[in-house]
Amino acid sequence: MMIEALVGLCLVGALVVFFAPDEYAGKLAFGWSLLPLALSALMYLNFDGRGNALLGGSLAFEEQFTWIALGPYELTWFMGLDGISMPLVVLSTLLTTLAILSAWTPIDERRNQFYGLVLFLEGSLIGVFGALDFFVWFVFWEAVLIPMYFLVGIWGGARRKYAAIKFFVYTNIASLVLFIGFFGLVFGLGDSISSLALPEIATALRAGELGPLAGGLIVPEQLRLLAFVAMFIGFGVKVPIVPFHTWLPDAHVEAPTPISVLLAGVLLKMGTYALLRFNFTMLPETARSLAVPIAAVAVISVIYGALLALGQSDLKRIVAYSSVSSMGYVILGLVAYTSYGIGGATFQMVSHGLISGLMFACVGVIYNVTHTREVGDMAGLADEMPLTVGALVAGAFAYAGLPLMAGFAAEFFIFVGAFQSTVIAGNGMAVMTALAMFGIVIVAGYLLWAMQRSLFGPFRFDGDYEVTRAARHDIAPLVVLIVVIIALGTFPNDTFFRMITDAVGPLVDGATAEAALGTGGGSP
Amino acid sequence: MIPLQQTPTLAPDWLALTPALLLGVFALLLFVFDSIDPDESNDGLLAGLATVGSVSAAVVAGVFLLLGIGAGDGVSLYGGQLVVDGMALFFMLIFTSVASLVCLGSIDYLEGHDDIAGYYSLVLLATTGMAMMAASNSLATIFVSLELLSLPSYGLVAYLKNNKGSVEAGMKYFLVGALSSAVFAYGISLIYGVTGSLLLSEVAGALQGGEVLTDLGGIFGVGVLMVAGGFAFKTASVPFHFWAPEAYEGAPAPVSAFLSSASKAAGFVVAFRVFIVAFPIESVAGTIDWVLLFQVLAVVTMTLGNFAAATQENVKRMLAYSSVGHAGYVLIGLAALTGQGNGEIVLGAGMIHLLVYGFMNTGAFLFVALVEYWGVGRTFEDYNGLATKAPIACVAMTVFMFSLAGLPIGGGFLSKYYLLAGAVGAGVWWLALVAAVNSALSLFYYSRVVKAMWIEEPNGNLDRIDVRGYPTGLYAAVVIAAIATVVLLPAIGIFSGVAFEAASAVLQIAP
Amino acid sequence: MAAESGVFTFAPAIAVLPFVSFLVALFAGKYMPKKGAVAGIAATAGSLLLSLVMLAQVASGHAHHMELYTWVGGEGVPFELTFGILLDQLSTLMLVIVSTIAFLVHVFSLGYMNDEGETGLPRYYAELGLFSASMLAFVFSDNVLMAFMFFELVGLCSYLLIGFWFRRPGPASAAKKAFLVTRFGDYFFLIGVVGIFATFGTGTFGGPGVEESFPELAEAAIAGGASVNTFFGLSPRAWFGVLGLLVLGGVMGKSAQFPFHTWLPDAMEGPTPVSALIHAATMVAAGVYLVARMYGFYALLPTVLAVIAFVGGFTALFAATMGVVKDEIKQVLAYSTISQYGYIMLALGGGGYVAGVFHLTTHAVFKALLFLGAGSVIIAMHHNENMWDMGGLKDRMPVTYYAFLSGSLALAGIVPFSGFWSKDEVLYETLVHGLGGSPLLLAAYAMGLLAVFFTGFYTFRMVLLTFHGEPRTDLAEDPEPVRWNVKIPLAILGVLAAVIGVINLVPVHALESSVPEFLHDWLYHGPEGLNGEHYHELITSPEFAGYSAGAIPGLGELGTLFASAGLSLAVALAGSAVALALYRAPAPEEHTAKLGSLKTLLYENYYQDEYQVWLAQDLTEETVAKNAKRFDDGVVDGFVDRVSDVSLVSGHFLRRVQTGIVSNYAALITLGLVVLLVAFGIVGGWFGGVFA
Amino acid sequence: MAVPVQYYLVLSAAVFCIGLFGILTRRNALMFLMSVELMLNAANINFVAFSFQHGNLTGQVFSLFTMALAAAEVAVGIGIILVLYRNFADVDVTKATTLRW
Repeated sequence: MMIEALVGLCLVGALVVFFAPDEYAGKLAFGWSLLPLALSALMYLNFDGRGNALLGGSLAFEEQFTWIALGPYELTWFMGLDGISMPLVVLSTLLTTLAILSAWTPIDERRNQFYGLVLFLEGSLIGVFGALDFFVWFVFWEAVLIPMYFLVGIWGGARRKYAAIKFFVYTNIASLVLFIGFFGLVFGLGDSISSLALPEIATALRAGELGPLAGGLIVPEQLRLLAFVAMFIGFGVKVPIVPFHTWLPDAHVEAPTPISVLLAGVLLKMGTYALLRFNFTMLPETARSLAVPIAAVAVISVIYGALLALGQSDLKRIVAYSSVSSMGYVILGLVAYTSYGIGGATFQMVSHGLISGLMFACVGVIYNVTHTREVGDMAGLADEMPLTVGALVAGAFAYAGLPLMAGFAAEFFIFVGAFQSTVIAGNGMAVMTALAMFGIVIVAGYLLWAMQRSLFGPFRFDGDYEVTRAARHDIAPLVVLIVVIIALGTFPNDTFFRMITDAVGPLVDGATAEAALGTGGGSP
Repeated sequence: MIPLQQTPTLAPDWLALTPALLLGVFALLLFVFDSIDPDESNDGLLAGLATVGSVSAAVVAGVFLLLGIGAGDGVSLYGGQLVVDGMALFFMLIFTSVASLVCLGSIDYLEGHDDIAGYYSLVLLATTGMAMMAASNSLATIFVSLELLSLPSYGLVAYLKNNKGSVEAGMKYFLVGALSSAVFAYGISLIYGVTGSLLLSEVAGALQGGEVLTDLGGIFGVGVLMVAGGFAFKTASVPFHFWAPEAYEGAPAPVSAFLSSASKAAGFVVAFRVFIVAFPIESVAGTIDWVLLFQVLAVVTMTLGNFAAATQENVKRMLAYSSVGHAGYVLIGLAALTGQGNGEIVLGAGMIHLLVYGFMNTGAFLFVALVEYWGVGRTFEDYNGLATKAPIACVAMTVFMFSLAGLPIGGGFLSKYYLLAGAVGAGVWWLALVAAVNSALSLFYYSRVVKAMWIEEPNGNLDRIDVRGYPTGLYAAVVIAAIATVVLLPAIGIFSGVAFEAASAVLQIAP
Repeated sequence: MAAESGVFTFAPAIAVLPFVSFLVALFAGKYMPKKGAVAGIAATAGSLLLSLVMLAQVASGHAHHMELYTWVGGEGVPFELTFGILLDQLSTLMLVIVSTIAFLVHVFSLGYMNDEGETGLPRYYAELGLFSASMLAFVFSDNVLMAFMFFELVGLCSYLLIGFWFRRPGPASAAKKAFLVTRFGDYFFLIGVVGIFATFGTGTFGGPGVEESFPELAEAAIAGGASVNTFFGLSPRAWFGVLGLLVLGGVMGKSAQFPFHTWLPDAMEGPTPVSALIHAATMVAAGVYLVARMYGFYALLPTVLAVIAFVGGFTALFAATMGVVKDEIKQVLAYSTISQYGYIMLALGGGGYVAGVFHLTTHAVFKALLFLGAGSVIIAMHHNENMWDMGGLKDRMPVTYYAFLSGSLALAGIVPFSGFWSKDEVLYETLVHGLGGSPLLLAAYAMGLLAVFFTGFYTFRMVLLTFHGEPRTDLAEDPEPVRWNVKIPLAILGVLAAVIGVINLVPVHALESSVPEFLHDWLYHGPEGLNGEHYHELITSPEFAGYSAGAIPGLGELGTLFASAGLSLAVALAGSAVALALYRAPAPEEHTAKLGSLKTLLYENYYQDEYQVWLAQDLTEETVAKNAKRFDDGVVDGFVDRVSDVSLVSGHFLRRVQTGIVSNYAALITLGLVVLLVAFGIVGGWFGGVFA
Repeated sequence: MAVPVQYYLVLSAAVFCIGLFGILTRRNALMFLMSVELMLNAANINFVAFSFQHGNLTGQVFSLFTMALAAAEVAVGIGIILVLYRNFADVDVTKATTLRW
């Protein structure tokens, strides 16, 4: 019942805070959010899962009972964690707590509603990562949209209404598409499954149980392809992959900073997590056969996203687009089908969550003071707010893949894994990897460019606010994040990577043994 | 919910009709009361009486349903003219619960109107008609009970005699309704001509083998299309939907709720029964492929409804169009009976959607009634900042809107996705995709209401709320509807089981 | 080995101590006397001591390798990524050099920063400490991944220290440029690292107790003794060549080799001690050190060696010419640094492993010295760096002058100063291997030799303008005195610069074999697979690099040796002489005008920065990125918005169907019904047999 | 039998179409109502004819239902037309167009 307790804590907290008096809401929410954080930490320490949740691994904190009988299929309440989902749960709880802390300064109206929604969001996110039955998962997956809509729409910036509705409808369409794709598979499986539990479906699909749909109207091959594409697009919107990314900058820029932190930190990971769980776990053959386009999409996302970031002048937009770029690496790692590739992709989910969270938090702190995010409106902030700027520099270098920080670890794993991958004949993946790696140059480019213009040089600020140092509770989250990032980068194995690779193993071993053995190569 | 092993039988069979009978009795009771004491002093009593009547009927229907009375082939009455099976009870439950909410909500809405008794008795009579429709197993009973529903409805829509909108709406509803019933009757006559019977089972029997269709196929086809037209009118489906936007907008809001939820469901239950039982697709496909027909109707209906709703300024009219759109969704229940996939999923999904819809849509219209009661205004702009004044009601409305849009905050989520899944399972991807696009669009316009209530700033028209205060009855109705909607998300299992049982029973599929 | 590994257990402390000082300075610096300098000095002193101990241990024949911890491992992954320490002849030597100079620079900083009352000193010493830690860790890395990591970290420190005076636009921009240019090189380096792991499954350099290292695997693979997975169907040799070149990218970036040299002159915006430590002696050396570290790999690849040599030779000449016309003292030194690292590359490419390391050592000493000397001058001149405002400082700051002079003689390569011996050996090695049948090497040698002339010239031009003649400004008349903490490091380094050459007196050894070649012997007795002897075999074996030593016709080996030495010395003297002739006057005037248009070309550094800035700024940022943005906002996002517009507009039209006139409704209903009737009638074929 | 059933069918169809025509052309609510009656009667013709042909009474009984129902419909209809007149001072069905789009 641990996961249930976790979700329950958040939802109850949401209610409590929602009806709490406005002035105490912030502190109450922060205090309350420590509970799930502590619980998740406890779970992390007692984590005893082995193998992959969908491929017959033994789950941690498993819980399953029948919920609804949907005609021939049983919907079960099925929760459990494996090495892939555990880190993401920890990520969610940690980032939520920090986001709440960083919201104290900027959020000054309808606080109780704000923090209530944030806790509701946290509960839904944990549900997404914990659920192992399709419908349960899907309920949480969609439930995430509701608080986001309000959080962006009510507390956002000037164009918040546009951004909120765009995010809302865009991602909703995606959900519908992926739902249709997935149910194509379900009905294609016919009687070979009796419930919508993801492990059962994954096993059946990998066992080749897929039959034709609608009396031969659609043969299994087409069905696989259609379903894969539908789900890829559906999840890709959340990730987001180019060209389905345009909701992201708007949502990020308009959202209040704490929400940007959660949006970039956790919500994007829902997409990649789902891609891993569904597309790449359930339909490996299809994924391999589509390796070239997928890898191409990844590379394009990396380079194109980075170039877009280079073209921006709004600090938040820069970070937003760089998320597109970083998520491209994840896709690249996933399609590699090597333990370093997929493991690195999962590790990147966590590390990018922390790093982008840090970046947004820093930008937010600056915005609280200057009320602007335009690079051109300020210069030489380093003098006025040294701690914030220090954190921002640290975050920027973490983003740029500085060794001994989480970003480098994740990206290096992905590169190694992708480079040696054999999913594309003739070492095509090596070329793709080399191309994608150029992102690390561009990312350094635009981040250093922005920092030089806005943080360094003689102090100048066009705006009628007094630039003062940030409050302690604004700095605290930054410090925590930096510490965690360095810890993950220095000890990846002992923190998350071992459990990740353990969960990823079954995915790749069956897939390409020789690639996993590090001997996957082109020339005979 | 797993039905009991051996279905309990009732001493006299006709007791199975208790819900309908209760409704009728209470309707007459209202007349009696009113004739005994025709002054308006006891509105509350009348309203209470009506509410008690519908609630008791609801309770009975629910109990019967959960007891599994009439599970399987159902209790057949009067030589098969009526049959009380799972589907019938399921829909009776929908009608009666909607009626209960409407009665409850009407107490405050009708403050200071005369002839309250007439209103409530009409509501109850209409509900009786619906109940009978749910149980009808012969074109004759269907026709009669359908009219028993229609005629009171006309009256209800035009109930506000001095309100131009209400009267105009009543006029349009009536005229279109009269036309449709004429078409319907003519269609029945043709089918009778071809098959020589009005009993659904016998009609099906006459069609067996299909030699009648070889030479009379044309007549039969025309008949089927006309009958379909009659149902299209009740369910507000294209092309017989034209009355709906006006009627829902012009009618008193509780009546709009009643019509858009219950009356629509009533249309669907007969459509389900007639087309599945009387015109088995495998024997009539060659002559008239009504699955294809409903596929066309579904696409057109949902598209027209949603797209027209997207650009409305008036919340009530937006809901009216969206109700047309939902008719389109439920039509998938018939449109996906391609024989491939498993029919009971789509059909059951349609039934479940109507159940949930009964609560969320009724709730939404009742919220509109609440706003009309306050006299705040009808456009989206008038709703601005409503949450600051009436947070609880606005939370409820948010639940309705998001549930209608298919977000997992209410049962609407599950039922809508059941429908999509069913469509996919039946191999009509394109239908599911159209539904998906529409659903996304609907999210846009539903969230406009939410946006107005929560995000926009009030524009100074809300102080009227303080003038009229917070009406207990309406609030109760809205809140109950909201709770029911939310509870139906986790608790849908209670009904989904029954629904799938009933659907498979109707489809003659061994459960 | 267990016996004395007791001492080695302290090896990590070499890097940990400065790291601790980093933390101390960062968090407690502002409460401490000297703002954290003390911690830094103590830490680097400790590192120096430990390094010396390690050196002694290794000298006693115990090279050592130890695993620190597993970064990534377990059964989940195909191969482990670990951190480890490799202490052999090369690394211990480098450790000593780095820690020595770090120590001296810390001391010097007391004078340069504290006494000048700079602000932000805790930050300064923290960054200095972090740099020392990273650099030392880089030096004793036992595998290429760990090396890369600390390679990047020193890059970070360089960025931070160049931008130390971030309030001025200059340093901020220079820091960015330095990081980006090196990052560009590191991009290739990283691909190389990834490739090495993907190819060999390991990245260890080797060392005692290491069962498989990638240089050995590569050697075996080319020899056909082992199978590794090469890519793109290339032969092992070709594929290794690709890998070698990729890694070389990082080397050229860090060691400021053409065309990645442009960042180094700008880096002079940083405080002078930083320039001395990072941008002269140590960090810039990291690149060439890496080549030496994995020389067992490069020695297998003649083409790559040739490229290294040629790039080195060209850079040496190219940079030297630019140094000729510069007016700021630090600029001259910057270009000379680039040029000198060109020599080291030349040596390594030319098969002169020992020569390369030798010049690396001597250069570290005398270039650090020169920078510190320049620093002392800059203190005296109140941070005016223009040599034309100086003059006559000789008598006013004698310590600085004589130390600086010693360094200059070394730089110019005048016998017997250290620079002479090392540079001579560099050129000699290249020459003989060139004569052995490699015209490319000969060309590189020629360029190197020509560069010697310019080196001599700009060195003495610098000395003369700075210290000789009459003071040309009031500042020079009465410079600010410098204190012990400046003089002591200068003195130490001054002596070293003069005598350090003794560690490898090749020509003398050739004459009198009793005079040992310490460095040569030292490097030749490294551990299995990591020693000069092994490298020499590889270099000379036809199976691999296939170099062979030739000699100038008719002179023989010894003759060639002395011919080369004499030649380089003569050229150096010539260059110096020209400088003396031109600038000896009490009030020398600029002769650059004589160069005509060539002058501008040199002043503008051959327009190297221009095209690189154009690439980065005008092309990538202004053109590509901005257009990408336009495309994204207009097309990609525009499409999304259009879709919503279209649906809303169509909604508007659909509304209009509802005219409000009930007759129209009736008509439309009828129409719809009729349409359906006709359509399904045709489908169902009713019109066939209705009234049959 | 004397008159083949097809003729009745044709007759009823004709009557139905006349009614429909009336609905489409007449604007007066009462005429509208009468046209509907025509259409219902067309249905009745069918029922009676078919019941005669099939030899069972179902159709005839149904036609009685229809008539009764028609009467009820007219009653309600007249009522609505009455209030329509009260509010719009006209029984022209095309005049009341306050609700549209």
